[in-house]
Amino acid sequence: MIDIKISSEPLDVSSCIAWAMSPEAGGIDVFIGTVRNMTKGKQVVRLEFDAYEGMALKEMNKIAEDLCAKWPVTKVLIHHRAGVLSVGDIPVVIVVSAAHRAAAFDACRYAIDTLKETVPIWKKEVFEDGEQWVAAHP
Amino acid sequence: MIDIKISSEPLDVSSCIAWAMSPEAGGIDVFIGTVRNMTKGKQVVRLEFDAYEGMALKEMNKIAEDLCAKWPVTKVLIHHRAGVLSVGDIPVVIVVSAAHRAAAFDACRYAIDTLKETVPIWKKEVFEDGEQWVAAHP
Amino acid sequence: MKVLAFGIAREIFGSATVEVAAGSASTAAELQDVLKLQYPRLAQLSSFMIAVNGEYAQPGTTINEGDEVAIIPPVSGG
Amino acid sequence: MKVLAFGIAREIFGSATVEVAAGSASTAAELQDVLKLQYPRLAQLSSFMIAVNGEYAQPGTTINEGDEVAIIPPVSGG
Repeated sequence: MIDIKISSEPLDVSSCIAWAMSPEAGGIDVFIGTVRNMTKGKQVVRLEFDAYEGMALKEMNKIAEDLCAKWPVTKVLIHHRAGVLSVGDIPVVIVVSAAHRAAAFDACRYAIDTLKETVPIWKKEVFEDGEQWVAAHP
Repeated sequence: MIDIKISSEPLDVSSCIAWAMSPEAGGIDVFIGTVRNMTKGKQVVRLEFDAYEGMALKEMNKIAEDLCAKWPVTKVLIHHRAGVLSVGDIPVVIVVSAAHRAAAFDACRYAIDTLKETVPIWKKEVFEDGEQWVAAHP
Repeated sequence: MKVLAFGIAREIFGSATVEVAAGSASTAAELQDVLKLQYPRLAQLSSFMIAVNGEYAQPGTTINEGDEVAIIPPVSGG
Repeated sequence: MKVLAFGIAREIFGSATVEVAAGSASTAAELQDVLKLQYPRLAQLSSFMIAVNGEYAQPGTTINEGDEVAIIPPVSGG
């Protein structure tokens, strides 16, 4: 089972985990991204996320399906925020449950690594004295 | 920062995660063990956990300290249940926050792998028609 | 042809969409070239991709009338 | 000497502690041998360790009066 979402509301980690619990699962791995206060020594004021929502949902779904083909997992959830986030807020939650923990760990890590490479979502870091779109320039 | 606990009460995943959140952390990896309904094709009625509590806490603390020496992590939490658990209950929660996700994933996985090898806690699986201490016999 | 823009591309265009003359680009690679000529700041990006109907395009992917076309600067979600 | 027992060892002993004659075992390895003689079912386990004062003992670890001694069957937490 797969649950994919892009949300302009705060992500609720507890309900994400509750969704992924299952009597067939022996282990759940959860990755929670959080907004850090510093980037390369500069204080972060806020992050702004832009998403090409239709395509991003498709790509997130591809990740979940690929992962179900690669590992014996029970449930996969990938939720991502859009909009403006502050330090400590949660841009992304990934939850993978599986009968055995190795699959849950491997699949969860694959999901966040691939999401950062393929899903059309963009993050602008806003500092006291400027801003930048992450990864835009060499 | 390290938080280690053996509890006879249900583990509260949300408060475990809340404790590990930090403005310096960019990623949190959470491992949640859950009681599966089946072991080798047999229906599980319940699990009973026995712990050598003083030594188990020492060993859990060693894991957390080793992990802080090996990886640049921000906070580490390892909570384990004692007592009788039913299908779907949570025997163990491990939470690791770190500036970068690779450290959080590696350290969290190290923690559960090592816990299963070294921490003096024992699990008896109770079935409809019998019971066994896991791993006791070859 | 209307091209959707996100992230830094939207700032470079100054708009969420940009109009490219119909017939000036029939493949993704041609569209990249046309856009780089019109908006030299795009050439300074680490890279950028074209998506057609919500899928990453190959350089030779053809663009047909009515396709949803978007410019995808380096992604940075998560 | 009083030896604490957990998990399957407690079931084998039928009790949470077992008494071993003082002086019959001065190292962890000797204690393992004495226990295996007294309780043959211990020899059927995958393995078992001795802990002294809450730390895993090496075979040559000496056991002194007043030490907290425990038998550790194969662990299965998590």
